[in-house]
Amino acid sequence: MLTVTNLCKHFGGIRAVDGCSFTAEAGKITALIGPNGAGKTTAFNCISRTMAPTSGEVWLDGGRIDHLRPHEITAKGLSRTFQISRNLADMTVLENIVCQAPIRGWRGLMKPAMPPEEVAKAEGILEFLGISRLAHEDGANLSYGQKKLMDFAALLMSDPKIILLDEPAGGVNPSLLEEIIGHIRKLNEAGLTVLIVEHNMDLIMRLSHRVVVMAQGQVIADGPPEMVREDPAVLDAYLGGALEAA
Amino acid sequence: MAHTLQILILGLALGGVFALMGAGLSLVFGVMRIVNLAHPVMIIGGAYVAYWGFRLWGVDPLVTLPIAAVILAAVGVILYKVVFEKEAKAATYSEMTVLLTFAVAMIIEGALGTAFSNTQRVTSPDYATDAIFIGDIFIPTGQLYAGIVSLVIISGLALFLKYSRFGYAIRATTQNRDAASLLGVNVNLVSMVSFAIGVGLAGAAGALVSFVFSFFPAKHWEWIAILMSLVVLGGMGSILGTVVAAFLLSVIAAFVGAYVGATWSTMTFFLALFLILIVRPQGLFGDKPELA
Amino acid sequence: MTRIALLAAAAAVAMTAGAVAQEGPIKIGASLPLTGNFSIAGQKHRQGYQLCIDLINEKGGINARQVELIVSDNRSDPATAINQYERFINVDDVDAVYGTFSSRLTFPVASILAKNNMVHPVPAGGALRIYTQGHKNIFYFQPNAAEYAGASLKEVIETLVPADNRPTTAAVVAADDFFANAIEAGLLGTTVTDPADGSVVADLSPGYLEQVGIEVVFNEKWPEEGFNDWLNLANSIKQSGAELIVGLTASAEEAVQLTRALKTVRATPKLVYLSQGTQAEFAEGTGSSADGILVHSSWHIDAPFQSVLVGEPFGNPEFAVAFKEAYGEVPDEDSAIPFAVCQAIEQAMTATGTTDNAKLGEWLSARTNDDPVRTILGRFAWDERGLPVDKPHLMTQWNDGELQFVFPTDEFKTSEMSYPKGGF
Amino acid sequence: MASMDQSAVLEARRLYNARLALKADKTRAVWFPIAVLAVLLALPLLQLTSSNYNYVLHLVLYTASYVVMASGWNILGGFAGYISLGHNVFFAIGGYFAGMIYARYGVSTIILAPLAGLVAAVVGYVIGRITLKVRGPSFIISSLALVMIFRILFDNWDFVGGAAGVSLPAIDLPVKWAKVPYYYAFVVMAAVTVYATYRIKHSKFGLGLRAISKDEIKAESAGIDTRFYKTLAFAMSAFFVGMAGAVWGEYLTYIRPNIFLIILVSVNMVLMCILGGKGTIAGPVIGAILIVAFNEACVIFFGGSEINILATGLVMALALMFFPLGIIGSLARSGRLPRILNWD
Amino acid sequence: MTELLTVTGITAGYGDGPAILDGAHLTVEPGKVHCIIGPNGAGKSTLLKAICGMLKIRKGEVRFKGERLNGLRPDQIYRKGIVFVPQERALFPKMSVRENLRMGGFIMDDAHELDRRVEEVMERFPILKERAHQKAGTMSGGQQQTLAMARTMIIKPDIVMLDEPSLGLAPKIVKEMFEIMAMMAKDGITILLVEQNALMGLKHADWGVVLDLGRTLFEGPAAEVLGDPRIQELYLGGKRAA
Repeated sequence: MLTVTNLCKHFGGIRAVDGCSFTAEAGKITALIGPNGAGKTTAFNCISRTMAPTSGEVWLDGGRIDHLRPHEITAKGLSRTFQISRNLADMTVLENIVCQAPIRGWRGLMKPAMPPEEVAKAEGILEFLGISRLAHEDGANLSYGQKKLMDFAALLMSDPKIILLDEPAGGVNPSLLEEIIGHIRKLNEAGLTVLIVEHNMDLIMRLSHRVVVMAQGQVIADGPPEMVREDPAVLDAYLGGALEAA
Repeated sequence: MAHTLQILILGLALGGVFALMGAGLSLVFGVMRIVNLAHPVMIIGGAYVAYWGFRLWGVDPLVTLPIAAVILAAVGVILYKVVFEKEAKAATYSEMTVLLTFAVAMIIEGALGTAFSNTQRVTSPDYATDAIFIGDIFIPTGQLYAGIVSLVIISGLALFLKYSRFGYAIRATTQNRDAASLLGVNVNLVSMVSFAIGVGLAGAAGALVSFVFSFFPAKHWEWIAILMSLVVLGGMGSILGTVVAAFLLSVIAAFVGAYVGATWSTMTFFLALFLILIVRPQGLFGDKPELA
Repeated sequence: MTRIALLAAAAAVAMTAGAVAQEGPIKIGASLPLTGNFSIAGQKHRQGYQLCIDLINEKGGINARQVELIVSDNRSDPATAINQYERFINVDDVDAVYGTFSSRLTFPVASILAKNNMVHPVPAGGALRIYTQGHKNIFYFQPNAAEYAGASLKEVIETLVPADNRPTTAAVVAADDFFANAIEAGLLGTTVTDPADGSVVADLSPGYLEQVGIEVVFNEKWPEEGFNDWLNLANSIKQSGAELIVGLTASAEEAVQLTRALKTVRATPKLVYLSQGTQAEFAEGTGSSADGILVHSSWHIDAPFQSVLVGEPFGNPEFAVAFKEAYGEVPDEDSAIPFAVCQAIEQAMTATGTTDNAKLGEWLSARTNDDPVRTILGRFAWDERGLPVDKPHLMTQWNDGELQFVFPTDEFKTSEMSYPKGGF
Repeated sequence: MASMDQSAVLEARRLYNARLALKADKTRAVWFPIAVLAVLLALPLLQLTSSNYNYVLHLVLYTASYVVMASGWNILGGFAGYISLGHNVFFAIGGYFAGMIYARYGVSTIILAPLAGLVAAVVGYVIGRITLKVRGPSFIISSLALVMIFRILFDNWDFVGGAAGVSLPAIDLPVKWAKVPYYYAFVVMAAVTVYATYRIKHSKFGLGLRAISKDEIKAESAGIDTRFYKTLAFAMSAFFVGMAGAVWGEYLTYIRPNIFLIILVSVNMVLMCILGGKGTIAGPVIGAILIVAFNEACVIFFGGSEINILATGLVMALALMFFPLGIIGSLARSGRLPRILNWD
Repeated sequence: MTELLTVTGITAGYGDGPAILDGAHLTVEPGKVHCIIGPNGAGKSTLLKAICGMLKIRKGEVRFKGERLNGLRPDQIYRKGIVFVPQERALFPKMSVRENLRMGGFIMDDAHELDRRVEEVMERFPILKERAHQKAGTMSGGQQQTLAMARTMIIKPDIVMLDEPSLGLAPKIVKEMFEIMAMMAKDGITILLVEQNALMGLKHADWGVVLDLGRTLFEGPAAEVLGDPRIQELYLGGKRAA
């Protein structure tokens, strides 16, 4: 579904991503892990084109997308969240979400901002995530965790085929984490492809079908979670010994 | 050939003055992220101090320079206390301060105009209209002195920023305001003092301007974009960059003025400003913009 | 929006009030650039107008009515100037208006005043195009139009400069300003066109300089705002080796800058002519470098013009005295011209016994050189365009810190013109 | 998508939202702006009386011209959050385009206005493509540079009379009625502009602009073509400002660079929006009325002088410091916005 | 028992916004590691910011060694010996590692002493010595966090407050962070830790504090907090964690 080949991103002399290749299979949850500075988020940014890659290719559904602009990529069915939740202040949760509804052509542009069918759909999503009581709240007033959920909701509004989640568990307390894990799983079961960057090994081990490990901008291991966690290179570079803490 | 050399000298001569005019602007932007559109009108304020000193008591503008700097620095302190201290926490801080300094510029212009009328002024110490001739080539002494004084002041400032403890605090505040505060730096004081220094530099520059250009309160509009071009080309906040940009653009403008036409020489600054913002927003010496 | 309604109501009240107070003072409005680029000239214009009105009131007013001058500041902005004349006419209900300063403000004001059938006396606004638009009742109060100003320079060179030592080359530098451009057009002999439709307003070829056999070796223009590169310009002038330097500056300040720069580069022309520089500020800013510089003028303090104020003789020297008394300064032409404007309107009102602008206009248009308006600028009579007939410029020269009167030589006692200028 | 078929719940939600929407509609007094417009359209009838109301018409017209410009500016500055201090460039482009055609061919600028707006919009689109790459203070500065550049260009363009400009023939109507065509032109343009900004704000496009003003990266990854949106917003706001410029030139009977390209014109646009409420519909209107009234008061009380500039600066500073959201914005936030001013 | 720092019933929030902290209590005893846990939005970070002076305290008071801290600026509080390491780590990206460390001792008047301590700290953290001249902004997240924590030791403070030192770090680095923390505790520095990974945080702490809805719900020995089934259910991710 999503294939990344030989992706490179250099900042001046620093090679943040240095020839990284991996695939996220359709209908599966793929996790991208690695030590800090391994280039995971940079790779993420290059895939969603928030940053321009220095070289390399990104293919989605057989089409090349590394030359597209972010909104075009979103229109092709790839949506992402941000490590630090980005939401639009002074706009209600509903507006925040409807904002992400796809728009077609000039006529779409001048359509009413909040058409009933889209509002209904957004409410359906909020219902699904169990936060419909927040619909008319200002996006800025949400708590950290609620913002993460709102990010999710907005993501779903664009009818994505694949979603990229950047540290969905970062800074999230354990009970909310359980909730998020549940949502991701449910969405995946409904057929959504997921690519995830995360440090929480617990979440990774429980959710992902496949784990890609990055270090120093390159992929050092790629395989099912059980296999990766035994890989000595991974243990050394990333986990720092046996997996007991999580 | 001699002609070309002469134009080069004239360009450099103007550059020295522009350097000091832009230095304070750059410092204030660096430390406080304030694009101080009122900087040029403050320069004019400094020029008035020099003018009245010269007119009433015949004091040389170079002697009034420190007084102008101190008076303007005091204005800076007041302005900081009244206007900018509160704004530091606003979400749209940088845009807000641009508009606010714009308003301040209008207020100061109005006040200066009410007090001194919009008559053009200039101080005329003897050296202002003299020149050192080397064969056919001349170096205007007014600009020469102004340039030397300007470079001395800027070097002093650079040394202060690099080696003094307060300069250390200023650099820390520039890079990470919260962090500096959490490590025992009184960032409000640092901001206030550096704002005062910046405005004080405007005062000092004003004393030089008083005999190099003629001035009147409304003249500052003409300088805003010129000074901005120096600061932006130099990389916002880099004083060294501002100095280099001042010399570079003044020389280019001098050549444009001589070979293309005098009406086009100021265009150099505006076009440079525009192009740099678009092509290399971080300027010559600025860092790359933060990553997304 | 309710604000508008309130304003409307207030304005309506103001207007009815104006209508009732018919027998109050004669109200005259003048919008002047008291701030902005033209502020110096604007301030002096106000002094000239005000002095004249005060003297009139001292002498019992016009037709036994006191005169009230309403001045407002247009910030050198055309839109504001128009707005303010509209206000004078419609809200303040003035009986007459005085013109504003500079061509660029006069241009739009002329249309508005013509539309409202007001007499438009122009103290400063010399561009030919203002007078070729077909406005009635517009009267210019300076010697001829700007385009013809250079004729005086030509005559000076022909009559006062020894034929064997005349300058043969000239550098002409000018501000990108209406007035300066117009004089330049006359000197260089350009065809003046109206950019509105490309039509020819006047063909001035071959130009006054060419007529006296002077070749233009350097010609440059600088922008009206934001120009700092005077030394570069002065250096280019010097490098051109021109013997005559013509500096058509838009203001006294630019004249100061140019003169200082010429001094710095040690230019040594035979003759220097500036379009501005009779003002005290010029002397203050340039000091002894001003010596020998020719400046044209509409007025001079020593010109023994005889004029009339409220039916009594009032000479130019008396004006200088009265001005000095009122403001503590020696007047210059920027105050004298508006004073003359005020005199002319007063004479028209006195002669016609009314403030009806149509009648005033008729009376002014009917003036001839034998039966002129008599002002401290001398006699005035106008052609059908509104330009004065037979009115050459005065040429003055700075010598030893004093502005001396050197041309025309036939009318009054003049000082000897110093020549050549040499260094600054 | 999963669990999207809970139709009963959704139906209930829909009803609830319809109720909310209805409530929002009720708090809006549509009749008020329409009534104001009607009064303004009838105002020239005053000229049928024996007095002359030219100055009143002038003030309304002047205010309306600024409503057009400030509302136009609002599309870019208020909705998309890009503060431009250089919008008078489009004022000049509109003025020159229509003015020159009027001068050469006698076609009324009132007819030409939409075309002039279009020209301004095209130029705006091109400039926007370049300058909208930067934001925040850099954008503001670039807009200042733009004014300077255009000023020099127009000053040196001989075809349009250079710095001296071009004087235009005055309309051939008696004094009492000479203002009326321009009066209607500006009032109608103001009404159209206000309505257009209303429509924009409530469209997908407007929602996208709001998203851009809050977080551009987020907006882009939400599928909004930010570059296109911003440039389009830039072009649209240039369109309205250009239209105002077109008619303004003929009204003044004079076009000249320093009528259009002085900083005070764009400052006024910005100030009106900020004072009234950036990003609101009624804000620029209220701002324009207040600033024009304020200037008028300055002329009356101070006779107009440097104090004017001081006072304008002071108003701007105070507005920024104490009402950063503007009058409409601040009232709306505290829930005290009178119904008649809720045009959003 | 002698308290080093006491927080009594403080209310605080951002700007004019709603109160995030609504009567929170806290007692800090010298030499111990305190861990504050609670759900997102409970006010944990806000509490640390209020203590260090970054936020205005609306009600209640903070006392340090008996002295009232309310209304002091962050720089004044730093001089008292309370150091705060925020989530963003508070580094100077364009300064070198050494300069960053020196900034830690900005308040020290004795330059030689400062140099000595910088050397001392660099001896203890070889990675920092190795990269003494590297710009802080170019280091990896883990190295930055190490630098931020090491820097606190320059002035030998009484209290170090750490806001989620493990955030965004790889498991291996997280372990290192807790090791550094233990080292600091051994030096006698009192630690106040906010940790989202409550289980791990409590394991390394002596004292646990549960904060929710801006209030202190529970304070007690860390083991006790860990063992409490209600707390497990609510804040530690339920049965799984147990």
